[in-house]
Amino acid sequence: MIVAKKELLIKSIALAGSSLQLVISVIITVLYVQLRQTGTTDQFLFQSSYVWFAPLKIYFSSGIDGISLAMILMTALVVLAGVLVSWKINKQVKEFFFLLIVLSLSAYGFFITTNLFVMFFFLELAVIPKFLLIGMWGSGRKEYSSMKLALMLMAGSALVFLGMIGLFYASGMQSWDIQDIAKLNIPIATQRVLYLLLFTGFGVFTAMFPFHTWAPDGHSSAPTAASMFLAGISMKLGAYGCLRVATYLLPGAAQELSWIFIILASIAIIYGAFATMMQKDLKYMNAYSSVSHVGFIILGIAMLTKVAITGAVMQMVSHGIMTALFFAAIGMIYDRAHTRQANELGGMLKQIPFIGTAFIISGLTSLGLPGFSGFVSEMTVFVGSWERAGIFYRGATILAAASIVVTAVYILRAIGFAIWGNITNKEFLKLKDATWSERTATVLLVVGILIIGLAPFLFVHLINLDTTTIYQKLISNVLVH
Amino acid sequence: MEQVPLSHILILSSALFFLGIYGFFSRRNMITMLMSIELILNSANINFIAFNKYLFPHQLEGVFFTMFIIVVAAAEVSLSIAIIINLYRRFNTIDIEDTTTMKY
Amino acid sequence: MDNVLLFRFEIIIAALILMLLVMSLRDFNTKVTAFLGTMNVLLLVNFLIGWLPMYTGSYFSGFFRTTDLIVFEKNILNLGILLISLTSYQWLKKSEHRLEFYFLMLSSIMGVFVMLSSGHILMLYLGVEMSTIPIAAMSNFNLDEKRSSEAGLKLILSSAFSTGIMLFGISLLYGAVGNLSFDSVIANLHPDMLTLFAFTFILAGFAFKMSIVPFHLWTADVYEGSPIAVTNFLSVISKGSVVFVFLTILYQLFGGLKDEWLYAISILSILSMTVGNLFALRQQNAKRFLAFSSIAQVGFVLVGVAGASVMGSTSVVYFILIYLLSNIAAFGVIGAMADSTGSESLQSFKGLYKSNPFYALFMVVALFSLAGVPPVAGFFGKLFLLTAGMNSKLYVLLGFAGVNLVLSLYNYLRVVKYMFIDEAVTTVPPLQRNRQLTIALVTCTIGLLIIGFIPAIYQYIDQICRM
Amino acid sequence: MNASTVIFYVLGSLVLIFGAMTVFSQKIFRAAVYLLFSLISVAGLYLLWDMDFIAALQIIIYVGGIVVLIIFSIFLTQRSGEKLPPPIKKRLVWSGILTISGLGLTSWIVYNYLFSASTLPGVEPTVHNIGEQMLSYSKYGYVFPFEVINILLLAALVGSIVIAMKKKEIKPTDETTHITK
Amino acid sequence: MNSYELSSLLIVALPLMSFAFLVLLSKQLKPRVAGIIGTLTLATTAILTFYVAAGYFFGFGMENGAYVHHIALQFQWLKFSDNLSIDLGIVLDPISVALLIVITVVSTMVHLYSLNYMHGEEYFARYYAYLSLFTFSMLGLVMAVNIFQMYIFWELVGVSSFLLIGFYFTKPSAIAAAKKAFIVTRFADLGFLIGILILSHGAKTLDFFVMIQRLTQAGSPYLAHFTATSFLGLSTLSWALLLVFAGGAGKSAMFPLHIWLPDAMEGPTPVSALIHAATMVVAGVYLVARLFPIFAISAPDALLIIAYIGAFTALFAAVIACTQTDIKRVLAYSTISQIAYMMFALGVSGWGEGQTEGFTASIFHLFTHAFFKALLFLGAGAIIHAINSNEMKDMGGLRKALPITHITFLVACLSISGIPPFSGFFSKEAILSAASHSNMLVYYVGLFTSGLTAFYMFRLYFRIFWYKPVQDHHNHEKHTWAMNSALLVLVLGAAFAGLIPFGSFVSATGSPIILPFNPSFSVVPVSFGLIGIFLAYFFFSKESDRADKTVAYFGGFYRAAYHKFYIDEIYLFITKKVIFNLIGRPAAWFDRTVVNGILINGTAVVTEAGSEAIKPMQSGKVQSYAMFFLGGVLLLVALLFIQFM
Repeated sequence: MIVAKKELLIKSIALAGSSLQLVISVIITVLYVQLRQTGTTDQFLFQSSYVWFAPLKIYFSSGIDGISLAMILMTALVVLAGVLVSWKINKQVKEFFFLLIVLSLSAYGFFITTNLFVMFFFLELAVIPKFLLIGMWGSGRKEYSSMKLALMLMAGSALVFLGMIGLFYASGMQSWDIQDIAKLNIPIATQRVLYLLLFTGFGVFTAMFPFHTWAPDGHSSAPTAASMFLAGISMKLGAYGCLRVATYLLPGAAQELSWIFIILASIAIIYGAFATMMQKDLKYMNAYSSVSHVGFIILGIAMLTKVAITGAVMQMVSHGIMTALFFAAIGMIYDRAHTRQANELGGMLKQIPFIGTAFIISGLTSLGLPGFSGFVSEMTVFVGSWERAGIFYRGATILAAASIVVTAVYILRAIGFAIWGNITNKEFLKLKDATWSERTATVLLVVGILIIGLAPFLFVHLINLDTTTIYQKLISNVLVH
Repeated sequence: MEQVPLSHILILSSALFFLGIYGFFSRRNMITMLMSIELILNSANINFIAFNKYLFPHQLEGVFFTMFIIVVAAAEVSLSIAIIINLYRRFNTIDIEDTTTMKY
Repeated sequence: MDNVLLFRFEIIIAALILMLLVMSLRDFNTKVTAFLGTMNVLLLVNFLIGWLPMYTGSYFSGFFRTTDLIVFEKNILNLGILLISLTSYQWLKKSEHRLEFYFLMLSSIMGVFVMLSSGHILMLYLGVEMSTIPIAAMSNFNLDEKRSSEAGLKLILSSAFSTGIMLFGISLLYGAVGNLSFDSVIANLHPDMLTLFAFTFILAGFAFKMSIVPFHLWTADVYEGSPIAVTNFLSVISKGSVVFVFLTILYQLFGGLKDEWLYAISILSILSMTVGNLFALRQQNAKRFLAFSSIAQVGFVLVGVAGASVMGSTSVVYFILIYLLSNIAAFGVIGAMADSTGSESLQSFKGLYKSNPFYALFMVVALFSLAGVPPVAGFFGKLFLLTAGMNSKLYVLLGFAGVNLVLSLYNYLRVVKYMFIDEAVTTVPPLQRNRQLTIALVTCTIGLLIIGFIPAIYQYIDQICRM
Repeated sequence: MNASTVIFYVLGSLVLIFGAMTVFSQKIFRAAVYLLFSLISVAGLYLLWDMDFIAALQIIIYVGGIVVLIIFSIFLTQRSGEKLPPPIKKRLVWSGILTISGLGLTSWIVYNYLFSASTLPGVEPTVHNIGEQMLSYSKYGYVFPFEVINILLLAALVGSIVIAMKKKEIKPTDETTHITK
Repeated sequence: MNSYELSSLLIVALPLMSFAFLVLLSKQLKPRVAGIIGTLTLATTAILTFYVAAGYFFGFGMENGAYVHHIALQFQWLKFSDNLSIDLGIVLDPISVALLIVITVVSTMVHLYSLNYMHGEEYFARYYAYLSLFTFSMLGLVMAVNIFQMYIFWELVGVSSFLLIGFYFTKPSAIAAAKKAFIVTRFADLGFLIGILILSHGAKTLDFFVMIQRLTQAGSPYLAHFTATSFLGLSTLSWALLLVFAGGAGKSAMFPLHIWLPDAMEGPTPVSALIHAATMVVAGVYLVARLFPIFAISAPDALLIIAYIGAFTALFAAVIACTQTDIKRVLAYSTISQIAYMMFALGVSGWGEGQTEGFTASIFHLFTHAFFKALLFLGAGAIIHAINSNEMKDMGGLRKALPITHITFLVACLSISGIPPFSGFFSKEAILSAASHSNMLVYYVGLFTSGLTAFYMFRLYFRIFWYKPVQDHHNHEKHTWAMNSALLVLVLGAAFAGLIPFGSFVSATGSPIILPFNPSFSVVPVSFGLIGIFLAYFFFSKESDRADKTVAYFGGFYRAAYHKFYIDEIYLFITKKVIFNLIGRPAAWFDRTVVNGILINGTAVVTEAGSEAIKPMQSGKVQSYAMFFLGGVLLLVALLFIQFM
């Protein structure tokens, strides 16, 4: 009884904390928008800087622009939903929520800082909680999955760090700050190496082909909240890094070498979609579909047009929320039915209509239904990619666009098998529909999806200045040989 | 006075050095391994003395170094022998090939 | 008076040694608790006195010198012996030779201080010998154990061999430069064949002490066989001090050969990291595991060393401080486990978090620090090493360092997995706790958690390294 | 070729021959005796170079101390005259390769190296000079290492006693007086 | 914002609000209340539509003697770049207003009809929600000002269709049909999307009217590179338009993308009436009509292709319709065939003076078809409701049992067969006349198809209402007031909509034209229709073996047609066998085996092997250690020397 009370207390604290995060994020957003409306044109607002390791020029400097703000909002939303979805956790509650909070802190830190070292600090900070979350609360081949995830992410972060040191040296060991490095003219030979290092390293976090294999295994073993986190936020850390660090700071190399990542992204999109089609396990399915969907992000970033970059950012946020909802729905089903095999399920919509509907909504978002966020972001990526003339870029775009058909196939198959249909298993007749916490989480995420899906202009408005800045940097790049 | 070329002395010491090393590599008895180490140390001593005598007679660096080496060698040998005796009590052998309970 | 202050560390240690001799006459050490308590208090006092303001300079015709950096290094090591003394409380209580243990440990640390403060290669040699010979005796301290005597033998024979080789190198260096005081060596050093030859032999001698691959092979066996307290001392004090000396040797003494040794050091670094990690992969014995882990850690240290800059030495000193805390904590937990369960196997850690959450948390912090995972201090230590290493533009080295970061993470996560994820094979009983061990572990853990967030420490090291 | 060179070559060959016999002898006691001869020959070399003090030290410590200790330990652990187990073949091959290549490399280097001699006036390595320097702490004074080595010896002694003696009691000797500072 | 604009906004907004309301309160509302709310909303919408239509056609729509488009509302929804943005808005022009009428009227009737038809269903409120969603999407599609807006609503229409087809979501066949419908149309939409991308890049706009203007004006800079031949003899513009048309073909079930429509009959019958007969399936026609100036002026070759595809589909579907036994499937193929009529009518139309009658005829047919086809479906629904079966063999002699259904069904059949004076006659007449003016091949195909149409429709009619009476039917038009009133309203449209002088309202250029009405031309088509009716009478008015004998005579051809020419099987082969086995499975296998197995797990294996390989190093033997030591030193020396030299 005492234990139970204590658990409730912990959960309540976690809930209060994550709600507070959301509230603060919203307040910051409001302040940010107000400042922008008054005509502030600094690249980053709310800048602050604290000395950390002065001899190494490491400062805890933070600053928020539209892109990071969008990320923060997304993070806050997913974290809150994650806490709500995990309400029923009863094993090592304190540790679970502690790790969740560490994860969310690392994500916030990563998004708000402008110092590369600090950024890296937070990037790595997120690795181990994931390992433990999967290992301690996971299911299935959790040991293998968690280890693989941790190692692959670590490998990615090693590449990232090497690239970041390179940037630090490129600045003459003067600064790790994004704003300072952005002013440099780094020789193109250096840029090439660093770009490949950084993009690949962050790419591992983003589950970029062929470094994506941590994702399916990791997700399938992870507890629901961890899956939401992994796909929703963690992958976005990588994507954000690809954009903010690899592309923005190394425009010359980006122009020369982004074709590599366009190829990888196109492969990921199409191949991920086809691989998804063959999955029976719903979590595997969503994990592979995430591989395919983050392919759009990579594609958008690598296409280097303003619209494509805007689309990529939108897709980051959209995919973050959407996939969190998807995993939440799958997790809720799994908690009840104790299986995630699509062919073993069936009739969920009849028995647990709320969860079934949540699943359908996330599915429809995933396949890019207008009105939901997936559509606007994907279309923006397509339109942006199409701006790059040339048969190669056009081909990649068409290939990427073709995936929407495959996406429809696997999403509808999943819905058809698992959600629609008749109840095949007598046990399922006892299933209870979502609890209040799960309902709240679902509603929150759906609202997030709908806001972007129905009013994308708000979103574009938020990040417009920043994508312009990035784009300007890309086109104004002077090559130093 | 005609002197022996320095290089000959050095080759002598080198030969002694590698003789000691060979002994250390090949003797299975721990005490003979200790003996080989004495040879190695002596080769270094010869070098020190020879250099001091032939090249740098203005100071006694080599001489002092040799002295200290000899003293330290004594300490080392005494401890080694203590350890070997203790080991003999435990293993009942002082064959180096037999004392490999820990490996890999 | 100035001179006395100059020798402060050495004098205190000598006084302690003397005091121990007197104590042994009075059989004071039979009152176990009081004796150990006194020793711990004295070591604490010793550590605190180290922080008093300090004169720097050289004395004894340059045989002895001291700088702020050396003082700081000695302070770190003093902290180390204090913590080791605390963590080995349980073992010392049972051991018959606790007084001799302290006696030899203090002798060894005396040798370490001599080595650190040396201004002449003779002192370097004496310091190395003096710090090693007592450890060889100490590693044989579990007199009834086969493994322990084997460890002692392996250490004394290997170290005698390595000393022999180093001496031969020193003798040749003497022939090349004529005088072995540091100033003279630095002044007369020319990169020629003989000098390089001699340098390599000397390098090997120190590499042996630091257990750099391929001179490391004694490490695992000796670590495994020795009593845990001694292993701890070996891995932390002995290794850490030689790393400090190594900086002096490479950066100052043989600074003129930088172009030559850079390449060699990076190869040694790659070998150490890789071999250490690959061996750690297969270990089931906790001490052996940490032995190979420490080999890999030295490989990382060499990355920083290869940076060949002020940042290099700063990051190395900083890293050793962190490494010291991490290893002492890890060995402290392993010691507690061994005391309670009698097993040093990593398997016995399975399910530790459920039965002994505090020990598991101490251990996990230590392991994360070794693995370089934020927010634990090891993260900063390792990354600063890499950052410093970039200075020499040895990209291959950095690449290998990156690979080994991953490999080492696997090794440490394996243990974390045992503790947190796996179910216990046999339930670990709640471990005995004693105040001393808890104090030590808490100190280490707090240190590891906050060092990264107290930039002043790094800044101070940076400042004294620049001088 | 004068007498001293002849003596040098004779002594040098003795050193090597006895050294080799130490290393190759199949009987351990004999090996110890050969070592004794080899060390004495080295002392002879020192005498040849007028290093009387060092030669004396060599004889006293090595011959009188170390070799005697070794012979004692042989008695304690081995029956004299017993043949040693034959070395392992594979290891012999590798040791041969390593030592011969090492010797070749070293000889080549020292043979080709042009040593630069000091032109300063020499100091006689007399007992007086050595003693004076040993206890001086001005320039070229070796009092510090001298004191350090006391602690080293003490530590080695204590260690040896703890390990070799079965009982835990140690009776400290008078050497304690040396460590005051 | 004047009252017309407000009304047009309400037209779109009301169904959306109804949808939101019903979705959120689906549990709380009583089913009947939900149905009534839905129906009333739609009725209001219909009334508003008539108000707006009256206002447009007789008031503000006409400028300088021509109808112009009137943007009632437009706002930027998603800005891509300075010239590309998705605008949402409402456009009123002749075709959109015409479609508004069709959609709201038919939808209202379907809502009304469903009150009876769906009575007692478990998810009644949800059904109405979906219907409202569909209506909203369809209205949004029709009023789109921006090609991307159309795409958005296009997708929404698709998904509402998906949801409605899968309304009986526990039935495997319904699930399969819903999936099929969505996926096939999605595949087509891919073409649409790429077409949009190409067009947007060429015209630097996504706005329909700006785009039309830029791509039709002679000498427009946007046209310069766009009309150059690029691939397979067609210009980039033609390719873009054909890709856009592919999207339309998907929705409008043109061959070979028609396969989803017959299966879509798994949905509730009123849904079929609304979506798969009257409204959604004509979206393709509407799309082509919307872009018609570009087609006609800048890419006539694309238009020709459309004409041929339309003509072929018309014939093809009609042939299949003659063989089907499920009455809803017959109607479905008939729908395909009729939409193909509209499509080729657009295809044979041109731009110049006097050549645009095809356009008007097409929209005219769309208009009339909506009424009679909805009527047919709803009639079929009434029959199914009564006897609980779709199969012809369970029917016969239902004249007495279902009098209202019988009469209305007959009117609709006459109308679709092109028998004067019913509405179908006028629109079909106009199409054939247009075809005969421009493309005789298409004309003959159309003519023959109209005969076939009469045949299979009356086959249906006779088989249901005459033939041998079945004994056992359950719901003799009980509780069917709503169904009957819906039928009666629609029959008015089916009978009299043809009398509207359509040409004076809807034309390609906006200026009214007069559709030629020439009795001498009508003789041939009408006689084809009569022959068809006679043949049907001959075979099916009474129970006989005439039909079977004839079938036996046709043999293989009949079987092929009965099996829909095996198109489904081909698709099944391609998707299940080729795509799954040749792409999906290998991709999944590659991922598990190569990427994960070799690349990732392989690393682990190699590492372990490396660990194993260096194991002998740590042999536990001091001498071996020392040898490594010396070896290391010597190698290091060698290395340093190499470095030094």
